[in-house]
Amino acid sequence: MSYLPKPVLVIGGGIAGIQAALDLADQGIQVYLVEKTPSIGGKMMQLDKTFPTLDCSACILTPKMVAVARHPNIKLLTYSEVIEVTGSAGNFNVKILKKPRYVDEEKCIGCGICFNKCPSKVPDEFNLGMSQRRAIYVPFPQAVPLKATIDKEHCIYFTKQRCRVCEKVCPTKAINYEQKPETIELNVASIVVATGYQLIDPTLAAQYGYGKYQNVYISLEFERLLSSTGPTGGEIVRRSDNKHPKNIAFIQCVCSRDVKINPNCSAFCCMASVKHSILAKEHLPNVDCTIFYMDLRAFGKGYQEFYNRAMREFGVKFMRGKPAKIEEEPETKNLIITYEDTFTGLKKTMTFDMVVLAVGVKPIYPEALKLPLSEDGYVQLKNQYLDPVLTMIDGVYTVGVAAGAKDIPDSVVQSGNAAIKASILAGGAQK
Amino acid sequence: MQKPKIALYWCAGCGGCEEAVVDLAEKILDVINLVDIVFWPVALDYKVEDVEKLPDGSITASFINGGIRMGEHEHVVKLLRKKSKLVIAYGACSAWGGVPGLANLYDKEEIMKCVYQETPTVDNPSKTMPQVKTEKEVTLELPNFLPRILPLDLVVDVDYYVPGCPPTPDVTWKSIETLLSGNLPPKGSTLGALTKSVCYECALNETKPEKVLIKDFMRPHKVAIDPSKCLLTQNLMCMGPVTRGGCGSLCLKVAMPCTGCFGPLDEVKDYGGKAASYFASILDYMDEKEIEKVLSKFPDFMGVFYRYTLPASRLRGKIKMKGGD
Amino acid sequence: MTYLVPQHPLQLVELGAERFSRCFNCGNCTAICPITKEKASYPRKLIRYSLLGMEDKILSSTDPWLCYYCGECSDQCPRDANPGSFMMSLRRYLTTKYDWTGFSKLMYYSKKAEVIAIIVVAAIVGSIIYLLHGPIVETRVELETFAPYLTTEIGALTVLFVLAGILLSNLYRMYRFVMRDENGNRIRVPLGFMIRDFIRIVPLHFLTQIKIKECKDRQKNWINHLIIFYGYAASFILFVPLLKFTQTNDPFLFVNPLSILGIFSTIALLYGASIAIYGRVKKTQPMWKDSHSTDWMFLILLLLTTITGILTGIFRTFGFPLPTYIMYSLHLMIAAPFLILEVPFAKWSHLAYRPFALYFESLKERYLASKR
Amino acid sequence: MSEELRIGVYVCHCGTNIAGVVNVKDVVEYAKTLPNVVVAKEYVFMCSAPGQQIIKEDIKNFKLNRVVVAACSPSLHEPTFRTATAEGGLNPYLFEMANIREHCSWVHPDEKEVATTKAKLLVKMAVAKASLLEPLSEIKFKVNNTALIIGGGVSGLAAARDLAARGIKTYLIDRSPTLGGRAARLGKLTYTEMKGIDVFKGLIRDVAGNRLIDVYTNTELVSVDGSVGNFKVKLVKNPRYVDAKCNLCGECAKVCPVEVPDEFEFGMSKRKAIYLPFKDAYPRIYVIDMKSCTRCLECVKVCPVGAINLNEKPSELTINVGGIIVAAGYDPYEPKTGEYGYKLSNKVITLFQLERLLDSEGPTKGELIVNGVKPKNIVFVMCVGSLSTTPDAYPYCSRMCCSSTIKNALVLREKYPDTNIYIAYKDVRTYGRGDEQLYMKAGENFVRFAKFKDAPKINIDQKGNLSVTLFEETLQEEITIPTDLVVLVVGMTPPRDIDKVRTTIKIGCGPEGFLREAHLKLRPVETATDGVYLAGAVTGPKNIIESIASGSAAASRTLALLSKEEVAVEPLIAVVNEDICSGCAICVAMCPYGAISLKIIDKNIRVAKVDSALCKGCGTCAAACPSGAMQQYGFKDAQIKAQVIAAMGEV
Repeated sequence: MSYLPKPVLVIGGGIAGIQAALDLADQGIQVYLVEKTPSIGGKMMQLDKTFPTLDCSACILTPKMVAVARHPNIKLLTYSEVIEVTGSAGNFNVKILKKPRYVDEEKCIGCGICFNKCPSKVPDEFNLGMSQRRAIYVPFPQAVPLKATIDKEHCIYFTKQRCRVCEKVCPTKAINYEQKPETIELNVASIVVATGYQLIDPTLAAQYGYGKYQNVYISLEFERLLSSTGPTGGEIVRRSDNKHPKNIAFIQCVCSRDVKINPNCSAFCCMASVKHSILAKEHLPNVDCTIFYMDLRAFGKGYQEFYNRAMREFGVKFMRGKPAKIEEEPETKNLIITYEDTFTGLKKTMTFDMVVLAVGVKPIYPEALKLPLSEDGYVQLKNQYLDPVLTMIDGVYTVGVAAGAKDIPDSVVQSGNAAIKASILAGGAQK
Repeated sequence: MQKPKIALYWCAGCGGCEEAVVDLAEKILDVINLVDIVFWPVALDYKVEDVEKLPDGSITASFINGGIRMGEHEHVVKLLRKKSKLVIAYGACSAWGGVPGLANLYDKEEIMKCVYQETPTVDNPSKTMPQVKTEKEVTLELPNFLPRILPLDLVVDVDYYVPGCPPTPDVTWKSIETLLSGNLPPKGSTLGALTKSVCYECALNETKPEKVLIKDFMRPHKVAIDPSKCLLTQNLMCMGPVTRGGCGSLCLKVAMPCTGCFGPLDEVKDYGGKAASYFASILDYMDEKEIEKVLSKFPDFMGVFYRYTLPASRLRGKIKMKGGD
Repeated sequence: MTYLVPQHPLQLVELGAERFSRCFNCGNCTAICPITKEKASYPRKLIRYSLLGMEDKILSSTDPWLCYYCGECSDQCPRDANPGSFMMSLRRYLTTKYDWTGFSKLMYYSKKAEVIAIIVVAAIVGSIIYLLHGPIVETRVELETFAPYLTTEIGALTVLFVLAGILLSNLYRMYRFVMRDENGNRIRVPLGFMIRDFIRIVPLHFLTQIKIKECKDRQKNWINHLIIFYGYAASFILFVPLLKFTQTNDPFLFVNPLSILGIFSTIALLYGASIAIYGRVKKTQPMWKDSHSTDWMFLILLLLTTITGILTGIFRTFGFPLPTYIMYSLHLMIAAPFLILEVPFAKWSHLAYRPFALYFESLKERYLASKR
Repeated sequence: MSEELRIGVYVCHCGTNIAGVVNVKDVVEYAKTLPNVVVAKEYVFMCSAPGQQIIKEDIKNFKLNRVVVAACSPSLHEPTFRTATAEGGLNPYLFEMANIREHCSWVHPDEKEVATTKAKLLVKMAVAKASLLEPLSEIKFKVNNTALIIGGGVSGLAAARDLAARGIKTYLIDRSPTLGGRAARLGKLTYTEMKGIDVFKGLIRDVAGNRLIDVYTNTELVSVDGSVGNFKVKLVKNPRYVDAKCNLCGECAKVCPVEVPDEFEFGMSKRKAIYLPFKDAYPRIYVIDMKSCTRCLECVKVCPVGAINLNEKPSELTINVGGIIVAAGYDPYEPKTGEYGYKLSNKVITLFQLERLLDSEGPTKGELIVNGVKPKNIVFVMCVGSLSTTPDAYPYCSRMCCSSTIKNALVLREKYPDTNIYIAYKDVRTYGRGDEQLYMKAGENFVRFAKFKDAPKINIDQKGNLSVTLFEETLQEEITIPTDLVVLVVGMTPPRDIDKVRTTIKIGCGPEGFLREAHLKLRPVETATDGVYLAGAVTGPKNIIESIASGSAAASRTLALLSKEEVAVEPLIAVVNEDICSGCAICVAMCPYGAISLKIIDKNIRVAKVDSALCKGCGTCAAACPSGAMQQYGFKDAQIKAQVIAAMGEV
């Protein structure tokens, strides 16, 4: 074989997509990596540390992100979405909509002058709305590419036809309000879907009062609280009074393992909460952490040991029982949890300063692909055993949480799996 | 043509270095033919005052052996430095402190007490201690005892070193030849020896196995040594690998492990530290307890690793100098 | 050592428990239950006992009788294991276990047996009426002549005492099952306490069923329950012990306070039974979501008894002799199986078991307190 | 050095990570005062594109010949800044990094002044070292684009299949007489109607007869030399005693007088000394187990095609490959005799034995018959050998057992609806896709779960009746379950002889012996040894799907390596000063990578020699070298000493 390989499309710029793209590119395959947000990085970028080694998440991820940007075989298409896919394995015609950033990517140097001057403040998605960004922004400082994007919905120029401050301050004249959406057409051999997940709406588990009680958090919010780049600069403080909590409850299986909301196990929340409790103890040595769980799924390498450490070394309490409800003490905004301690059979209430809900996840799929799904809401697979990443559509592979809730190492392994499958289909030339 | 003038001086040492010069045997006559010895207290009747009278820099080279222990040593070496073009630290004591340097493990008071009171053979019921100045019947002044022993280069600027305890005649001759050749090596060089370690010259080096790892520490007088096999592999703490060669591996030829009298090689700054590091590297245990067990067999850790080099090492010794160190 | 009965949970399925074996033991149900106290660990623990086959643990428990099926647990159960219906089926199961005659078991486990039992009792009553009825006066309503008071009353009271006897013996069996400690050993409480607690607990809870109110949003249910209970009690008193005054040849409607009470009580019964039937059909309340055949039998027989009674009164008042006699015969043929089968063997018995469960629980507490 | 030193110092804010604690301005001002520093600047994210741009421009504008960046850990962004330095036109190894985040701002968040002082010191040290840096160039090697896969289980097969599909010549070796590993022995799988053997057949379809895949069974690893891109591997092929002429007639096995327990059936049935490992074994050739063979020659006499040769000898072969995948699998935990009653009663079996019993091709043709009767009550005891349930048990979770147990329970309930099944568990960890539903289905099918904390006791009475006693944690009560069969759900352990393979290839392992990945999260199929990859359960417990996925992932990484013309290695390796080296050989034993050997330079004069392809730059040899002849590029004694002096002053 000595013909040139065809390109491969990777959809989703989270860790799974990044790894798949890097593997493919290293194999000499041309890769298009499409990401719908302005930067690659995905959910992993929002994490503070990763279990069970407590590696700083951004620190291990950013070199990979930089490698993507640098790799000569990877064409990065951020702020873009796949809108149409036709054709079949080996020969997919893909239409990609490149949304306008209203900033010329060639000219923007990511200096940040524009977002310091922009007058329009918007809740920051990266910090789950716990802080503010401007209408022209970079999602986070290590963004790849480090190019500003104008959020049209909140930009004063686009809503009220005045302002244009960013245009005035930009040192490289990169602002271009006239930018139009662009459609890119590609012909690719195969497609790797690494579109990841979204958290299930925590208000579906109404008994826990998320959104109603200020000091009830979801785990990703807590992750941002822990992070030194988060809205509080790494301080764990309560929404209600900006004070350090003295005790924190972590509730497992919120919106997962619940047949009425989402019957699937979300696989990583147990360990994430164990990690959170350890990190909380590191941040606030006197804080009491209690994890409410049913089965503590410490199944991966080093996970059980991590769990044991949390128990023995950090004194995290593990309470087996699914809390029935949370009520708020109106004056203190403390939270009263009612639960049964299933080891003693006693029904109890306990008061906490802060509650963190380990919310379940559901996959996101590109609509353009019309992937057949199976009963559990995840993509249906053609032959789970012999080809664990192949969807019902030949030439389309899924990886990461989009292919079933999983943790980072399993996602990375799957990415490698999909990469070689896509690579085979692309018929990469051998030297 | 006037012959070059040389001086020889003996500081704190055993006298072996002086012997070593004499050990040149008939070659010493060649030396005398080539140079004028202007100062050599052990052999010639020149006094310090004679040296003082010489013009500065008029001595071509001063060979100084022994470490600097007494105020007198300090005074004379400074004088020789002033009068000499080159100052050569001759022998291990002068270069790094030598065996007497191990006294630096104790402070001045401890040494004095030990020597004048505690040693079993001492009879000193009035517990008299030596004084720098005594004014009883006559006024007597003795050189003061420095807080610790110093290698020569910590007292005066040293141009060259001649290693050995004592330097072998071969080494001494080679260094004299080098000096007389007029083709002087860079300052700070070691004369007469090799840039490689003892192993290089050692006939037993070839008997080493592919991987040198040891399991135990043995003392030479307690084992039957196989003279045809690398001593290290017989669990004897041979300092050969860490010691400068040039001695002709004399000890090893008679199946005694190298004790390190030729001191460190050019790239090594702290002989004992390097020796300990090398020993730790080849000690073939992972278990801490096993390692402890081997280490407990060392009768005198400092004596093994820092036998000749303690005063010149990073450790220096026990005594604190004024102004910190 | 606990002896395990692996078949046990399957019996509960037959008794109407749905999906409870899905339970993954999270304790959400216990925690959400509005009437559980700190130490009362149900439904979770009972489900565990049941699934593992620890039958004696269930037999010695009074907890099933404390549940009024508000459905909170079933609503929030993450596995949708329906603990409420499980508790309901446990009550049925316990009813069959308390009953020593085997009738209860027969009816609860077999719809066929249930229907046959009704038909048999109705037929016996029918044949007795056919054989023993008085002269049939066709010109005017002569109910007293058709069904002589003494015969009817003797029959009714005989049945009443037999049934009461059986029910009491079942209650005694319940006492024997329940009064055991954790290791299954019998426990006894001094007689003085037994009497004092009986007076304190049983009449109050029997007459007011006040515990229902502890359940969530159960005000309406409690009232409906009371309507049925008092309508039933009044009708029962009026038409059994006071039959002498109520079974007359005179027009019944609005003639005396008794008749007014009778009318109100039957209307109350009609209302209560209809609400309950409607509720069960439409499944408006959690407790009505899964109805067992015996629940239907209870309600249908109650409704039919009430309707036939009312119709008898109406026919008598309007002076239709034959319809009155026929309707009255029908009324007796329905009322008899209703009483005979329901009071000691089926759903009706819960009226007795519930207050007694509280009573026994209190005795147990006393015992445990004295041990401490 | 003749050239005048011109150093540029760049201090990173890292958002607020550094600037929140360290007074960056002060540090910059201080840096300007250091010797040879011609420019010092600060920036919010030095690693970002604009940050790097500053460096590149300054190299040109200020004619810099050394670059120092004070930022985060070098493990993170050293490559980033090296590249930037190179793009600015300097040798990338003239760059030095000071870690003022992990080593400073993060550890002194509450002591701002102290942190600032420390940051200055760290910068001073970096500048001191930078002055002594020397230009280095990357070491490059040509890549041999063939691969070796060790282990013919599903992960190895998947890796071979995928590599061959991309045209890579692959050697697949297995020390047993057949491919298939452990998965081939499993019965019905969790999510499909397929069986373990079907997965094996599915994979072998692509492997058997593939001209790019050379399969060597009965073959073991002898030695591995060389390094990434160019390994020289010695193998020994043990004799099979039967050659490819074998037509599977089976006459030999009929006449063979020796019967031994069949390991494929976990000893639950017997095989002969000459045997076919299993029906669909690959290669499908009989094999003689010489350990039990009596050399009676009956088989030789009866073989119609003369395929048997009892005098076959082991043969050695050497292959050259560019990458190695270790897919050595796992061993099931083997309970000690008496542990949970194991081997005390034949009614106590392991989960793997149950899988065989339920397989229609197993020893009982798929009927669950123990002691001649069908058990009615069955108890599964989970976490045997895992989660520290017993003193001998491992601390880790074996991951696949929960759903495997539940699957088997469901298979049993479906096949024998009147059996009562109890699962004694510690934690139900059905984490995988569809597993939670499986768990619920088990509940629906009245599989009963009892939670224990301490290991259940298996009681065997005089009549041989079994019961399981455990303390049910959620009921706080001891229960005893009378049973006819106890299934011990054993965990996965590292393969017994893995240490031999591990030390031959020189890769690390964890405390329990599973091989260690280069990075647990982001490099799960790579090892610290370049060019060596890991697949399947050899890194830790995995189910079949995960094993196959990791096999493919390892193939993907291997392919990424083998697609390259040449590999470049960082030049931060050891170097020998031959003028000093006396050939004392101390370093040779120290090198964990076997990179050092002695070379003869003149008659009997020897000096150490570093194989730059093998050297990982760990520095062990430099520390051990007694004479200071061994130094490490980038970390020479002089450079480190300069840093120490900068920090502590001259001693």
